[in-house]
Amino acid sequence: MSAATCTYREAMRQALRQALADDPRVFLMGEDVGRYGGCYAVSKGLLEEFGEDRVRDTPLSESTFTGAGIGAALGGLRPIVEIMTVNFSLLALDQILNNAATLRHMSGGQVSVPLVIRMATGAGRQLAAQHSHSLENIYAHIPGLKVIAPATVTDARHMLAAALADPDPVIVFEHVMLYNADGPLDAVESVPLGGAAVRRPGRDVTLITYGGSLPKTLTAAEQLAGDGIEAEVIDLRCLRPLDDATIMASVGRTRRAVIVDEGWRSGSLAAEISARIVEQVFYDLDAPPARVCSAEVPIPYPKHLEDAALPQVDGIVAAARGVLGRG
Amino acid sequence: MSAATCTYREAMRQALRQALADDPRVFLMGEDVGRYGGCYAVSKGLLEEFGEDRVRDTPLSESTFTGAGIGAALGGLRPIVEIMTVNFSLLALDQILNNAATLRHMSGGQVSVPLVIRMATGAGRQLAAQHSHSLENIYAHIPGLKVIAPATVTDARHMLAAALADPDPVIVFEHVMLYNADGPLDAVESVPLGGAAVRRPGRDVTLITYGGSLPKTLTAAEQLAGDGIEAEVIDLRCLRPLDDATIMASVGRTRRAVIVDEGWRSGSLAAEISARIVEQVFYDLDAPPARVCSAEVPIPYPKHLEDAALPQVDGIVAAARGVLGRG
Amino acid sequence: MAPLPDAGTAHALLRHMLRIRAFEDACAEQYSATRIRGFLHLYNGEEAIAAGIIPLLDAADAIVATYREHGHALVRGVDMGAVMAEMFGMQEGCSRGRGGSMHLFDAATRLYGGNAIVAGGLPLTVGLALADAMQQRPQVSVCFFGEGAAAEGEFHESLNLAALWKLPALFVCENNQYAMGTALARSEAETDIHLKARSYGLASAAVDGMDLLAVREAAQTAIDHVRGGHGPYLLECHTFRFRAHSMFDSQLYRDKTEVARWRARDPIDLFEREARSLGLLADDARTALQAEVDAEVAAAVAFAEAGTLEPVDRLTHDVYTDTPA
Amino acid sequence: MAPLPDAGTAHALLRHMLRIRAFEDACAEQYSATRIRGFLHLYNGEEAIAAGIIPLLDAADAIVATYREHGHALVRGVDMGAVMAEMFGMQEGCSRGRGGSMHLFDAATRLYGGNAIVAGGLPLTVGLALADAMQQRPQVSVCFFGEGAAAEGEFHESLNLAALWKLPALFVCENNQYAMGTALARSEAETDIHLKARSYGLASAAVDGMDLLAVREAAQTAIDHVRGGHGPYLLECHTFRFRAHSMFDSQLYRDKTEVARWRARDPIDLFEREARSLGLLADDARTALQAEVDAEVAAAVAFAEAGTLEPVDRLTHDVYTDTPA
Ligand SMILES: Cc1ncc(C[n+]2csc(CCOP(=O)(O)OP(=O)(O)O)c2C)c(N)n1
Ligand SMILES: Cc1ncc(C[n+]2csc(CCOP(=O)(O)OP(=O)(O)O)c2C)c(N)n1
Ligand SMILES: [Mg+2]
Ligand SMILES: [Mg+2]
Repeated sequence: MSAATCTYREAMRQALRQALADDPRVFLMGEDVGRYGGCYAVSKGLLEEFGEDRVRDTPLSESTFTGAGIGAALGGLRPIVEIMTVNFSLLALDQILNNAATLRHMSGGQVSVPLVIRMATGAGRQLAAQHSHSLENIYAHIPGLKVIAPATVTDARHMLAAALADPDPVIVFEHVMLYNADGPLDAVESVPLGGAAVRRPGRDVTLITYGGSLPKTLTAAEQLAGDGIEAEVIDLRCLRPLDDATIMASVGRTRRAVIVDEGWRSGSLAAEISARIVEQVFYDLDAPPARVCSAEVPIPYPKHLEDAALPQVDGIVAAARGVLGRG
Repeated sequence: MSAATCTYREAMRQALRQALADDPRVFLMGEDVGRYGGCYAVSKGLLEEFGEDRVRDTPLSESTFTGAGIGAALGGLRPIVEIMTVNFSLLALDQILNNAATLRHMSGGQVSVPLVIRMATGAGRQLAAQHSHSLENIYAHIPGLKVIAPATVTDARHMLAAALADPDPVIVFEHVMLYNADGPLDAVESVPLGGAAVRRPGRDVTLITYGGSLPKTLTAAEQLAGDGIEAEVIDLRCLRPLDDATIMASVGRTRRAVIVDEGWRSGSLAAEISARIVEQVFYDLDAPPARVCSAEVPIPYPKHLEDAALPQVDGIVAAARGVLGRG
Repeated sequence: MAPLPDAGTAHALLRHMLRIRAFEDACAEQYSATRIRGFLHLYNGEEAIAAGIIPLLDAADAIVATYREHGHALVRGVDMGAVMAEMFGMQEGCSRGRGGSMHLFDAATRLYGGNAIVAGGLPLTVGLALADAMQQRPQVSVCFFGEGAAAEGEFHESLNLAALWKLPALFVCENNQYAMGTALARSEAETDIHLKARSYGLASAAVDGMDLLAVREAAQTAIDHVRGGHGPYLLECHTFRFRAHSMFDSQLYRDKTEVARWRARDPIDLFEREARSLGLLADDARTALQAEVDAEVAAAVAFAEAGTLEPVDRLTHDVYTDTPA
Repeated sequence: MAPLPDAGTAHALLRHMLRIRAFEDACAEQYSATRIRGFLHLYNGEEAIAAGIIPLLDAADAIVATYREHGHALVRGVDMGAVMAEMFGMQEGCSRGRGGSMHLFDAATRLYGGNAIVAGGLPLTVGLALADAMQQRPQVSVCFFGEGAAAEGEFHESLNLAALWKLPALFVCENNQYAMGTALARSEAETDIHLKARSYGLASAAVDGMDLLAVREAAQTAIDHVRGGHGPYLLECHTFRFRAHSMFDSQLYRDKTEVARWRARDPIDLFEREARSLGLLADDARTALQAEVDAEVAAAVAFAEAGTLEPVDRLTHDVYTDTPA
């Protein structure tokens, strides 16, 4: 099925371009998405192609341009709001939680908020403690939102369209370490918004992950295979709602699970997945699900400490061996 | 030990009064804490007693007066910032996460932020979807913060002093349904900041909870006792760091756990506790830990729907019976 | 500039104000009777603002208001029974009973809430105006907010963005002098809210919010400006709430003489007097209208009382649009 | 008003600027050599602001800056070696290597960061000023921030709160015309940032930020105002960054002629010329200073190169104050 390869950034840009071309209600708005081409160069060229009306540079006002995205969605448009990174999205969290996620239910179903909010997430570029957060679980905790984390080039290319087609607010997390990653762009027309994907089949242990940790987890699975351990790798793709069926089918079979999540360990999405596994397939488990998460520290600048703070291949391998009693 | 009874509100007010009286560096700042006496009347009378310098009404500017609290702490004071409710605290979350929680580590240990932030939390007063959140897990997820949830009159009376004595930022959650609750004020001089408390001993099942769910959980334990089920009730008191030792000692003994948490279920603190239990005492468990959480909806206004959305005694009893196989 | 209203209009305007006043008083009663719960922010004293502005809007214009929005909903044409039923938590309410007093919605008249996060409605309004502008619709989006909201960062951000993009938004500051217990001078270093518009090159004005005709005139100017494509506008209306912030508070934060001074300028009385002196209103018009309005309120209460509760099994419906109905 | 500096001071001021310039150029080199990583925001072109203001402060005054703060740290007296080591991620760095370029801290000189959330430093400054005021200390807290920050809500909230409480805070807007790729006129409806002070009844001024003596004079006025108990002050300095926003960007968002126009007003050259013409500086002073400064920079790089990495087992230390050392 692989027709070609491209970078994640290029795939995302194609997705944006197509969205803008296909639907006049779609527009992109955020800091430096236009002239500058996006802080991670994702939207480069789109201003020139679609003009200032459709590709809008905003002032530094996260709360207001996000809230304006909500209002524009109420007004019949299909806004794509880019918040440069999840770190700054806290400034807009009130709007996202108290308005975007809430308006429909609170109004008795009278209004919908068809809004897409994209943001970069994660560490690995030595950007230190105010630029390296993985706060996915804060968003995955909020009813009324859908939360996705495309981890492959193909998902980057197609999940945006699925998000735009959804009538409700969708948060899109793009891990900063994926932008430069090259990968196959599968010759598909679309991908669904929800549903996890089994990225590698295996029978001995299930490794569950998403976003920027997928490549590391696949590498870990390779290494484990060298040891005769066949790990199944699940890419969650959608963090809210979670695809329990795919997870439980796998863990029910492998009887062992490791969850890899770049969020801080305490209160992480990994905890939610662990809790669900135990609630749903407890009696099938041969070992408690293990978590590989970030250390509970503000992510430091120097490479050796940043590396030490984040989930790494070694840690994933060790955790998998641990749940297999081969630690 | 019970010397007297008073309301939770009165206990908290006494705690504030003592803090202001004992340490000239302490001051209280927030919306309507002065003239109005606090939106939940907690600080009534303090302005008159301590004056405008020590009890400061702020404009509606959550981000800035919280950030000013951080700066004042850097400058040698011991601010107590009141954010009316956790619902509005999202406007200040950037300051709390990116500054209060981060400055010490990021500066290589050069500065501390001895700041206390109090906020009301929770539902039950029919205040609808923008005033009823329980977002404790968002805060409990953040390294650099300590998070407490006094649930008894005695804890309300004394945990504030412990929080102020701590050199790092402490978030204090006060559940709105507790303010009017009367309870014994134990004749103690102080209580520790950390450490869970066993509020009721029992051998059959451990019920783990905190804050506004404690009274409901104790009532459920009473009902269970009527059925011959002896439930141990743990009040977490401190949500970050969690007191694993107390939890595991209990669950290791009872072999069964139910976690009661008013937060939305997915991504809840209850998930973290479930994950820890499984990680630490998996082989002692006779059943998977169960969670009783809020329904994943913006909390609606009408009483029957609000009640249906929140953890209730019946649901706790049913969950306990469920993990005992007596569902 | 708005011409003086004709007699029919004057009648209608008085009626709007009387409806609000009677409705709010009924709400207070129903709150005491524990049929209304939660917070309840009444609009008594501020009627001339909603009544002065909203009738000047087109049906397709959009409105965003605060938790103190009963009056806006009523003037906008939301059925009084549906509003009262909402406060009773009945599914016949305008938000299906889920929102209560603070969250009145009505998609049909483009009332986008009832927003209870102070200043939270301003960005929404900017977006609604943006949607109109981008779709070349000649609409105005109006945001009502209290003077307390002017201290929030979103006030600053929203006025800047609206001005920068020349959006058709009208920002109406209902300056009732207090944010809960905090007097304006204790929360703003510069208490003339409309002057803050200069920071954004925004057109603005201040008006006596107790004087319905003055509000109406200022609003017409503002709406013409916005609809004419000249960008957003900030209109500050000086007013006063006659009751407590929410249902109960001891009001120790304000002086009885201050309250009395404002009460002496009751917007309903002021307008009635002026309209009569202008010959726009018969001497017994108010009495007749009052009877009419009281009957409407009584019917609204009856409607709410006869309301039904949303079935509990619908609790999770409409969290998402595709939730099975 | 500040008197003209004497010859010694002029010498010191030129030295400050040359140190910054040389340091920043060295950073760029070290970045290309991959010894510095992450974001790197250089201050070339803006030197006259830090050099014009910071030497006027008391040792006990506090400073909060942004991610573009190397110059501020250097002028404040943080050891150049410790700053370079910080950028190398070495534990000999002024933040133990944990912060990097964006998070320079120095408790000894009351430099409270290096804040990389745009506008995030303003509330901190308000609090630092509040602490001084409440403890009756005669200090000034100075916040440096870019003109991009003026659009954020915290700018509005912080100026209001500081003015309302008459706090001893000096807000210095380093208006370098661009926020990343966004020109001021594309982000602010009113581009005179200092005029926004009117919304808070705040004293303010704008000054040519390329003219060190003008900055110094304006800063002295501002500091005197603040230290004199007259409340906060907003000082806008018009300037320009000569390099890209962070280490690399194609700078397509700005015109080469615009860059050239500003470069022609290089603050170092301007000051050198003026000081010489005033007889404050010998003709060969700059050459001599440059050699001195180059040596200092070389030593700083050597110091950083000789630095050591913080042991990995210390990763979790100082998340909390009581973490075992
Ligand atoms: C962000 C936020 N902070 C605090 C509150 C609590 N609160 C509700 S109304 C109010 C006062 C608002 O005053 P103003 O804007 O003047 O409106 P008014 O009530 O006078 O109409 C406050 C502090 C809130 N709802 N939202
Ligand atoms: C809240 C927030 N939003 C966005 C960013 C990303 N960002 C970093 S610097 C910058 C531009 C800031 O411009 P300005 O305030 O003018 O300062 P300058 O870089 O020009 O010195 C942006 C958008 C950020 N760090 N913080
Ligand atoms: Mg008000
Ligand atoms: Mg700039």
